[in-house]
Formats: sequence, structure tokens, C-alpha cells
Amino acid sequence: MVALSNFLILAAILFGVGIAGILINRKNIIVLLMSIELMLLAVNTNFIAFSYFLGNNTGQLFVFFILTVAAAEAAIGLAIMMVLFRKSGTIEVDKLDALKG
Amino acid sequence: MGTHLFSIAMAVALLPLVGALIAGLFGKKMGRTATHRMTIMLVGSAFVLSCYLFAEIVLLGHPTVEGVLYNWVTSGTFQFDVSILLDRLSATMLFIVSFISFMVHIYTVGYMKEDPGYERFFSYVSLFTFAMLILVLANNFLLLFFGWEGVGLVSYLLIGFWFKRESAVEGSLKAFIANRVGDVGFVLAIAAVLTYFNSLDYPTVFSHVTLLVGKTMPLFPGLHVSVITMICVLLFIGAMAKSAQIPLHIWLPESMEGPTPISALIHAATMVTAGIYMVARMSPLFEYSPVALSLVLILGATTCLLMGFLAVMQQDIKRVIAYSTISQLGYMAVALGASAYDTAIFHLITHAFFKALLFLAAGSVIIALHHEQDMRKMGGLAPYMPITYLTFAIGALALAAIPPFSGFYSKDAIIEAVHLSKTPGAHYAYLCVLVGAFVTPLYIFRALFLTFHGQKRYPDKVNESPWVMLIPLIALAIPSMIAGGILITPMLFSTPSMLGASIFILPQHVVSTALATDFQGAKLMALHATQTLNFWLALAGIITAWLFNLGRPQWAELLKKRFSWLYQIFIVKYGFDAFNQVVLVEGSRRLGNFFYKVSDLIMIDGVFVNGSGKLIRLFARMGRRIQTGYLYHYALAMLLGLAICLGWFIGF
Amino acid sequence: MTAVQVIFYLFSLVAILSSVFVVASPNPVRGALSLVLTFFAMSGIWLLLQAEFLALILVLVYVGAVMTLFLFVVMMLRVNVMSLRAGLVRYLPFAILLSLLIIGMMVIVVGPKQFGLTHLPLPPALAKDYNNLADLGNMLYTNYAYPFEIAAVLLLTAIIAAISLTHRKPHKRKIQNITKQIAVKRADRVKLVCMPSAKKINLVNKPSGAEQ
Amino acid sequence: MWFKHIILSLLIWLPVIGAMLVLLTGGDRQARAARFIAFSVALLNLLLCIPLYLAFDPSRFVMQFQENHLWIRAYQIHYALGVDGISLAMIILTNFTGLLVILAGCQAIRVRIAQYMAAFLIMQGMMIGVFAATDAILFYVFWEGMLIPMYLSIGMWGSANRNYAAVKFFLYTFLGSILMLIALLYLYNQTGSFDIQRFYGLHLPIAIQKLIFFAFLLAFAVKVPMWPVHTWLPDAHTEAPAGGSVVLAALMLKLGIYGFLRFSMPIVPQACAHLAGLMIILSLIAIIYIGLVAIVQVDMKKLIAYSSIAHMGFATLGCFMIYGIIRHMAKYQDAYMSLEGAVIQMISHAFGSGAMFLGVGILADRLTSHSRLIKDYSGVAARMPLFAAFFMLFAMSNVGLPGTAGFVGEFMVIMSAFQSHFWVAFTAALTLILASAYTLWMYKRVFFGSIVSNEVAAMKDINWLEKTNYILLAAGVFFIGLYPAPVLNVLHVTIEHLLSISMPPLKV
Repeated sequence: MVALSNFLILAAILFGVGIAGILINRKNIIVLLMSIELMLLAVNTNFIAFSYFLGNNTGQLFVFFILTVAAAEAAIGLAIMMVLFRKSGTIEVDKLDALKG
Repeated sequence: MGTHLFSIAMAVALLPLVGALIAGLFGKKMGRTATHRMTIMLVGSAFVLSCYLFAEIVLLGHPTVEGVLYNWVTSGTFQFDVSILLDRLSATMLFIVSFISFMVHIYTVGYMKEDPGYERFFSYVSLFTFAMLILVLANNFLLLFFGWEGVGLVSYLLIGFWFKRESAVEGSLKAFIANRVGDVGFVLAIAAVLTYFNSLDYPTVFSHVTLLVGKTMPLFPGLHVSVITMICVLLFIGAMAKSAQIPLHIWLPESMEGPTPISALIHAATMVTAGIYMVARMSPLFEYSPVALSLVLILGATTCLLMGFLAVMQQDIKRVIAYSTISQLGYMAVALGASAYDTAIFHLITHAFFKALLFLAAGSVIIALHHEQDMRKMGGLAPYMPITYLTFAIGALALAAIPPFSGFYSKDAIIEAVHLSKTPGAHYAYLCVLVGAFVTPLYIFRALFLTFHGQKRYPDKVNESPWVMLIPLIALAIPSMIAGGILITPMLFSTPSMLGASIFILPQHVVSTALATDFQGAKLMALHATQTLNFWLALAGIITAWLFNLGRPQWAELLKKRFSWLYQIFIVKYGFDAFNQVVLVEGSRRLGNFFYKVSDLIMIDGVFVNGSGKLIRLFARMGRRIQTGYLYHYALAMLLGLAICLGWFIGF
Repeated sequence: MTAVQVIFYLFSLVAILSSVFVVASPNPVRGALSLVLTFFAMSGIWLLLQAEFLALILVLVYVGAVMTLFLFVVMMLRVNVMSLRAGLVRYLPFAILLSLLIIGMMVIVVGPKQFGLTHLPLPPALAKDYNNLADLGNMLYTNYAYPFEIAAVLLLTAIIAAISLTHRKPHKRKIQNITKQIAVKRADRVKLVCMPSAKKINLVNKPSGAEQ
Repeated sequence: MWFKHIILSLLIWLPVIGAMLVLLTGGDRQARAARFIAFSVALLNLLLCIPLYLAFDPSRFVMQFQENHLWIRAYQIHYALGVDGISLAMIILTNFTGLLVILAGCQAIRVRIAQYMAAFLIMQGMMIGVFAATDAILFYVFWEGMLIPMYLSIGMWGSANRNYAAVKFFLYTFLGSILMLIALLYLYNQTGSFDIQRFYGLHLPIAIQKLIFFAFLLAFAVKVPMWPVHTWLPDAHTEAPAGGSVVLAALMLKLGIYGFLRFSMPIVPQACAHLAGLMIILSLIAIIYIGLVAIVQVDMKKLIAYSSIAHMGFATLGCFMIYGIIRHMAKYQDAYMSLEGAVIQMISHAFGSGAMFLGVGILADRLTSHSRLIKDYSGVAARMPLFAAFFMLFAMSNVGLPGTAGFVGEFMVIMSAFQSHFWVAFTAALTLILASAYTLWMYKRVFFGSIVSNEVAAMKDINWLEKTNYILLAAGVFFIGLYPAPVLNVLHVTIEHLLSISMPPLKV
């Protein structure tokens, strides 16, 4: 039998991979977005696992909403990226430092 | 009857004000003639009314009139009214002031004929008359201060009348500020009076003086001074500035930059004597403070002597008379210090006549010579300007105290009073006034000889002044001759005297009774003048003046060379001007600059205000390094934070 | 080891490996494709958790739509694949260290000590006629109708935002601008040029020119 | 009377509504309309003061014309208005000055006229609000609300260095008032209400009182301004347009004194009594130090600004001397004059310095360089005799000549100072010399002497608008100088009450 902790650890590992993705990625902002998707996936897994083990479907419902928001986020994120690419000609994270103080 | 006199007194004061307002506001529209007619008429009627008041109060002995016009401020337990007091002293002063002012108004018509500021001048002179009359009429310290400052203001305006002249505006500023120095003392004196008497009204204050005898107030830790002495000294500081006593005399010579009628009215006859009047008015206070009396005596004597010397050295005819005025004010102060208040007022009156006369006569010369004031360029004018010469000579004789001219009586009375006085410092003062009696004729006859005798040094033709200027001269010459003889008996030796209860003298200070034993009437006094030292001193002075200026001028040069160090001291006027300029004016400017540049701009603004701003900017500049703009740096910061938080939760 | 465990570990392994590949791959196209694989694996895990609807949604929506979008974008942008590699190694140890740290701490929190079977046993088996879809639908349209609507609006906003952000003005098209045509003035069209009159040329040899 | 419960609100909001109307006229094309509306609103507001003054009962110390509506229930914040003698006098003064500023602005301002008028109308409304508010938070709202139009007016219509001055002004005053807000919140916690009257009854421990005193002190001392937090004022004055300078000098500085009277003294009396020595020393420093600094100024506006600080020193001196007087004289009737002198000084200073700031504006307007430096002028009196005469009057009021407004307050404070201590009176009285030195020296250099340049030679005397302004101000100067009793009558009972509540119990 698979315990809840197994699912949670799996999610934690996925989350950690996502973190590593954000940190090591210096060149491509798309990979950054994908890392975020990974982290969201981990979170969703947690929700579903808890929902299953606690016998409460509200968690699943939350995942539903998170998916919605994530989809919207991906769409807008990509759109912004497009605009960014058009304006600056690059999507290298290293070169995007307009916020530099 | 009382209210009737009250309204007349108010009218006397307010008529010139009306004149001043009309002349000031509508003068340009009315034109010159209408302006001077209107103001002269108003001041003339004020003079007539004050004659009536003088007659009622002084001659017919009407009791003192007091009246409240309105309530100025009531605050807590204190009440300040605008109220007037018409007693013998103020009625006498009213008479003198309005008379001189009337004369000066008439004289001005001729003197200022060509000046573009004609209407303005009349407005100022009338305003001055108003302020002076208020000063004289005041029944409390507040109104006295109002008049006091009012005359100061008009004096300032009139000295700077020709405001395009740098020296004139410089002099006016100096006069105002010097007077303000005295006002500090005066205001503090008023505050002290209010604190200890709870009122500023003369009657209340004077009737409670005895309660304060022996009362002290702390001045420094461990040093307590008598309250009355404090009040009197502070009051006298005010008087010192207004009446040009050392060391606050510096403004009066400078004030000669104003038109001559003003010098006559304000800086000789009336305003500068306000200090003397004030001390006389405060006699009930001063009597209880021997310290203050001594101070008055010694300062007055010093002023009298030192300024007399300076008068000898002047080349400008108006400055000679100006220094002479200071010296004569010193005489009056000496009289005050000797508790001979009535004598001081007596000298004030005679001095008002002959000094106004001298100034106006000098003005007549100045106008005839087209605003030339340097005596070295005059000379030999007597044949060309006989009336001016004659009147000037009368004034000079009166000033030199030659019997039977008015100055003789008053000055002789002062010298005798000092001689008899027991106030500490009286011996010194006696010495000073005796030397003064020699110096006075020396300088004024020097001026007379230089101006009217000898060779004519002025290149152009010289004409006698118009009648409009000569009539006031004559009208002033008459009292200059006879006023002393007429007034000495009622002023000093009759009971009740002319000033009556306005003056209060403690029995132990009274000198007039001792004087009275020698006094046998004005005529005899003049005849017996030959028996007094001061008569011979005066004569010696005249002869010396003749010798040095007409007879043997080389002797004067010799003296000048022998005593060149002394001459230098006189030339720099004892260094008062330099002291003021270097220490006070420059000093305060330096201090102000230091406060402004160092303390305000560098310390407060630089270090604290802009400094704190700069500090924040410094932090921000350091802080912005953290903001690299790279996404992963922000992410890293967030994750580190997450790691730390998580570790913290797990740890605990 | 039961079948469930086998399936779980298999899918977990696939998911972790493919996710590592997502972040490590220098080529974003491959990265996206391996993300798809991760999603598939995770959807299998979700099926284990009896979230059938969401597992399917994940495959349909995420793999079908979102990831396609990603791929489109990746391909639309001409990204230099080689340059993307640079610098990867430099930060790798630190990133791995930090993520391992966080993973470790999370494992401590959610590990078997807290959420093992002894602490939280398996839930009872569901009824035969249990319908995950119906259950979710029931909740969504009753208690959560309001958030649902908001989510819908959010999506709409996202659509509009995405379009308006990326939409280019058709600036190269030639169309008629009527306002401009009407507002035109003479000065815009006619240009009067002041020229010096031509000098008379000697036309002796060409009489025909004079006729013209 | 029927208007009793609305008149204060009317006075506050009429200018604000008027400002909106003025803004509606938009750009400078409709300047005439903007000027007309602004002028009528200001005039109407001033006229509203007549029934206010007539209906005011000077024999009662309680707040009159009260209005009270619940504003924010959760914190018991009320929209509560009311006036006593002091605020009545200040409200009338505010309206008077408001009208003058609008009149002066009609001429001096040539760009963004409607916006200028609106800014000043709003400022006027806010200031009346400050004086009328009886709820601490309402007071605070008006207090801060006033800063914004002032900040804008300096920043937009000011001269060269206006940005620095505007920011400095804003930060200085804002920093001060933040601490005041904290003190108010503390007081709210103690009483459960923001009603200022309820604060009066608190008997806090002395340590707390001192803390609150310092919190208030910073807010009010910046506004007054007292040494050493005064350096914003010269900058703000110099850079502000003439109207802004007038409002600053005539009204805004008074808010600090008003704050002392309304908050510090009644709420924390023991702390005031304890720290009165400090306050007196600061006031005396203001009088002497600032007076000396004023002498060396080369900029007319700066000079007058410094002189304002020195004059405000008298007001603070009058406020805090009462404790010393009572210690010496042992009965507190003697302290009346000190406080009344302070209030009169507040009012009278508005006329003299306001008029002088207007005067500098008039002069600067006539020069193409708009210079305010003294050295650019000389001999103006020859060209503008009427203006010179008026300016002389106001200069004399600044000097404190008897018969002008400037004398009354100074005189009363010096009189009281003697009762406190001789040296306090002496130091205060030195202002007689300093004030005449800096004022008349400036006057001399600007008006007297020979004409310095062709531009000065071409100057025209004041026109009818400026004349109207000056006649109004001169009337005020003479009225207060010669017959201050009507003003004082309004104050007597209020000040008596104020004294009775702000006195720590007498030690017998």
C-alpha cells in the first residue's frame, strides 16, 4: 500500500526540481515558466493526495481552480514573453535586468 | 468746566493730526498754498487753544484735569486707557511745543519753497506736533510711550526727508536705532512699573511710590537691586537716547541731515527735550532713588562738558548748534540730577526759544547761501543779512548766558542748584558746568564770528531771507531775550511755583529755598551777575572766541599743533562713532552672518536637514546594489527565505 | 510489493527523471516534451489517488493545450540552442544543494513520521456507483458556483490580455483613410515651385522647336 | 438662530466647492471667469463671518456653533465642529487673508490661474477646518489636507529653487505631524474618544505627559516655526508665489501656536509647566538669533521670513511664560496678559508681514528678472511714493511701533515677561533694536537712495487692485493698533477658561 507520505515526498521532489530549474536557468525564460508549471504540479499533487486520504473532494476542486489559474498564467506569461522578445530581441534571463537599481 | 478743558486739550492734540492726514493724503491734489495754509491754520488754532489752556491752568490756577478718551486694552487685572493729564507742567509744555511748531510751520513756507516734497514736509511736521502733544498730554506710561515713539518715527522720517541723499537716510536709520536702544530701557521700565504698581497711570503710580521704598528685586543671582532705582535707571536709559546723553548721543549730530526747520523743531526745541520732560514728570519716582539721581547728574555733566568741546571743533554750522544742543541737554540733565526739576524745565523752555531761534537763523543763512553749511565758506554776512544776524546774535547771547538774556537766568539757576546740591557727584558736575559755561560762548561766538564777521568768503551775491522766514525769527528772538527774566520768579521762587504740584521734590533735596535766600528779583540778578564766576567765564569765552577766530587766528593754530593728540580725540569725537561702527554694527552683522552661514546653513540645514536626506540616499545607494534586476536573484532570495523559515519551523 | 506500489514507483521514477530532464535540457523543445512526459506520469499518479477527472483534465488541458502553446512559442522564437547551455554548470552545485536542502526539509515535515500509513490509513474503498465527475460537478455548481464564475471571468481576462498583448497592428496594410482624404488641403497636394525662367537658347539650327 | 448649526460647515466647504467650480473653468482662456468666481466665493466667505461674529457670545467659554455627526463609527470619530474666542478670531483672519490672496493673485498670477485660485480656496477651507475642528482626527485631516495645496502652490508657481523648497516644506511639516498623530492615538486609547474636550480631563502621569508634550512639540514647533526647526520657512517663503508667502506668514505659522493653545497646554499641563523653561529659551533664541540672522539677509523675502520667525517667538514666549509668571506672582490673573498678548501677536503679525510679502511681490512683478534681492532695488520711493508710504506703515508695524498692530502683542508679552523674570523681558525687549535694524535697513536700501537701474526708474506706482489690498491691510493694522479691545473682548473668557484648565494646581 502506498502511504500519503510517499505521495507528499514525490511532490516535494518535484517541487525541488522546479526550484533548481529556476535557479540554474540563466538563458531561457521559457524553461523558467515550465519550472513553475512543475512546482504547480507538485502542489496539485499534494492537494489531491490529501483529498484522497482525508476523503474530502474539496481539495480536488481547488486543484481544478489552480489549473484554471495556471492555464491563464501560462497564456499571459507566454504573451508577455512574446512582447518581451519583440521589444528586446532576447529571452535570456541574464540580459533582462531592467529592474536593476 | 473740567470736561470742557479736556475737550480743548484733545482738540489741541488732534488738530495737527487732522492737518497731517489731510496734507499727507490730499496734499498733492490741494496744491502747495492750500496745504500750507491749512496746516498752519490748524497748528495756529492749536497754539491759540493751548494759550487758553496755559492761561486757565497755570495763570488762573485751574485744578488738574484728567480724562479718559477710551479703553485701549483690558487684560486680566490690567487696564490700559488712552487718557490725558492736563496739569501745570503739561500745559506749559503744550504752550511751548505748539508755539515753536507754529513758528516752524510759518518758517517752512519760505525754507522749503523750492522743494518737491513740500506737502509731505508739512504733513510730517504736523504729525510730529501731534505726537509731541500726545507725549506731553499723556496720563500714563503707555500713551507717553506712544507719543515717544511717534516723535521718534517722525524724526526718522524727517531726517531722511531727502531720501536720495545717502548720508540723510544713513543718519535717519542711526537716529531711529539709537532711539530704539533707549526704548528697550523705557519699555522695561514700563514693564517694571506695571509689575510693581499694577497700573500705568501716573496718579496711581505716583501715589504708591512710598510703598515700594526699600523693596528689592533680583537682578543676578545673589544681587538684588532696589526696585525704584531699577525703574528710574531704565527710564533714564530711555531719556538718554531721546535727549542725546552720552553714550547714546551719536544720532543727534547725524540728524542734522534733515531740513533745518526740523532741526529747530525736533532736534533742538521739543523732541530731544522729551527725555528731560519725562524725568521731570517722573520726579516722584526719581526722588526716591539717589542712585538714579546721581547717574543722571554725572552723565548729564559729562555730556555737557564733552559735547561742548566737540562743538568748538565743528565746521558745519548746524553741527555746531547740534553739539551745543547736546551740551545744553546735559545742563538740563544736571539740573534733574540735582533735584532741581523746575530749573531743568525752565532751561528747557528758554533753550527751546533760543535754540530754535539759532537753528532757524542758521537755516536762513543756509538758504541764502544755497544750502551751504560749511562755516569756512561763509564769513562777513552781517551787512547782507542784518535781521538774521541780529536774531542769531540774540540767540548766541542767550545761549552764552549773558545777562539779561533768557539763557542767563536758567543756566545760572542750574549752576547754583548744582553748587548747592548734595547729590553724590555734585562737585564733579559743578566743575563740569562751570567749564561748560566757558565753552558755550566759545563755540557759539566762534560760529557767529565765522559766519557773520570777517571777510566774505562766499562768491555769489547774498540776499536777506524773505519775510515769511524772518517773522518767526523775530517772534522767537523776543522770548529769547525776555523769557528768562519774566519766568524766573514764577518758575523757581514763587509758591506755588509755575509747575506747582507737577513736580515732586523730597524736602531734603530741595535747593530752591537756599537759592531763594539770595534771590532778590530778576532785575537785580542780572545786575549782580558781575559778582558770579560764570558770568566772567562766559565773557572769557566770548573773548577767546574772538581772539582765535578774528583777532589772532594763528594762536588757534598754535594750540592745535601743541595739543595735536587732544585735537585728534576731538576730531574722532572720542571714538563713539568708531566704536558703534566697529563693535556694534559690524559686530552684530558678523554675528548674524555667523549664525546664518554657520549655524543655520551649515549646522541645521547642512547637517541635520540635508544631512538626514543624504544619509537616506547613502543607504539607498547601498541598498540598490542588491537590486540586480535578475529574476533568479530574486527567486534565490525568496527561496533562501523559504529555506530559513522552514528550517526555523522544523528546528522548533 | 503490490501492483499499486509498482505502478506508483514506476510512475514516480518517470516523473522525477523527466522533470529533471525538463530543467536540465539545453533544448527547450525537448524540455517541453519531457514536461509532457512528466504530466503523463503525474496523471497516472493522480489516477492512483482516484482523481480521474483531474487526471484526464491534466492530460487534455495541459498536455493538449498549454504544452502545445509552449511548444508553439518555443518554435516561434528563434532561440540559439547552443548559447543556452553556457553558465549552466557554474550554478549547478549551488542550485542542487539548495533544492536538496529544501526537499530534505520538506521530507522531514511530510515524511512517514507524520503522514505514514500508521498515522493516516488508507481511506475505505469507494462505493461502486461513485462518480468522481458527478461529485465534483455537484460541488462546483452548488457551493462553489461563485468561485467558478470568477475563474471563468479570469480566463476570459487572460484571453483578452494575451490577445491584446501579442496583437500587432496591421501597419503594412494599405487601406483607405477617408478622414485624411477629406481633410486634405491644397497645400498638401500642390507644391508651387519658383524657378528661374529659362534662358533663351540659341535656336538658329532648330526652327521646328519654335513652332512648338 | 437658524444658521448656527451649519455656518461652520458652510465656511469650510464653500471655498472647497468654489474651488471645484473654479477648476471647471479649465485653462487660462477663461481666466476672467476663474478670477470672478474665486473672488466672489472669497468675498461671500468673508461676509459669512459677519453673522458668525455677531452671533458669537463672548461671555461663554464653551464651544459655540457646534455641529456633530458621527463619521467613522468603529473608532468613534466625529465630524465635530465648534468655535471659541481664539478660533473665531483666527477664522475671521483666515477669511480676510483669503480674500487678499485671491485679490493679489488676480494680478500676479498669469499661468494656470484657475488652478492657483482653486489651490488657495481649498487651503482656506482646510484652514478654517483646522480652527473649527473639535475632533482630533478631523483636526488632523484638515491639518494635513492643507499641506497639499500649499505644496502644490510652492511647487508650481514658485521661483527657481521651488522643488527643493516644496519638498523641504512638506517633509518638515509632515514629519512633525506624524508624531502628533501617534500622540492623538494614545490619547484615544486612554479616553475611548477623539473628542478634544475629553482629552482635557485626563490626568496622565508626568512621564507620559512629557512624551506627549514632545510629540506635540515637534508638530507645532515645526509649524510655528521655532528654533532649530525653522529652516524650512525661509526657503518656502522665498520660493513661494506672493500669495503663498502671505498665507504661510499670515496663517500657517499661527497653526503652530494654535496647536499649543488647543492641545499642548490643556492636555499636558504639568509637562508644559515642567518644560516651560526650555520653551522660553527656545523662544528667546528665536527672537535674538533669528533677529541677527535677519539683519544679514540679502533677499527681501528671506528677511521678512526670518522676521516672521522672530515675531512668532513672541507668541510662543507669551504662551509658555504663564507658568513662570504664576510661579512668581502666585495668582493666575496675572498671566492673562501673557496669553492674550500671544494671541494678539498671532493676529497682528498676519497684517504686517502679510502686507510686506505682498509688497515684495509687487516689487518683483515690476522687474523683468523678478528679483527679490535687495541690491537690485534702490530709490524705489521716488518712483512709487504711495507704495513706499504703505510699505513704511507695514514696516513700522513689523518694527512694533505703538499705534500699529505689531505693537500690541509685543508690548503685552514684554510687560508680562517682566513679571516672569527681568532677563527674559530684557532679552525679549532687544527685539525693539533688532526689528528696527533689519526692517528699516532693508527699507532704506530698497526705497531710499539713488535709483539703481533703468528698470527701477520705469516703475509704476501701485494700481487700484494693489491699492485696495493695501488699504484693507492698513485698516487692519490701524484697527488692531489703536483699538484692539473688540478683538480682545472675544478672547477674554476663552483665555480665562484656557488658563484655568491648563494650569497645574498651584502649590500653596
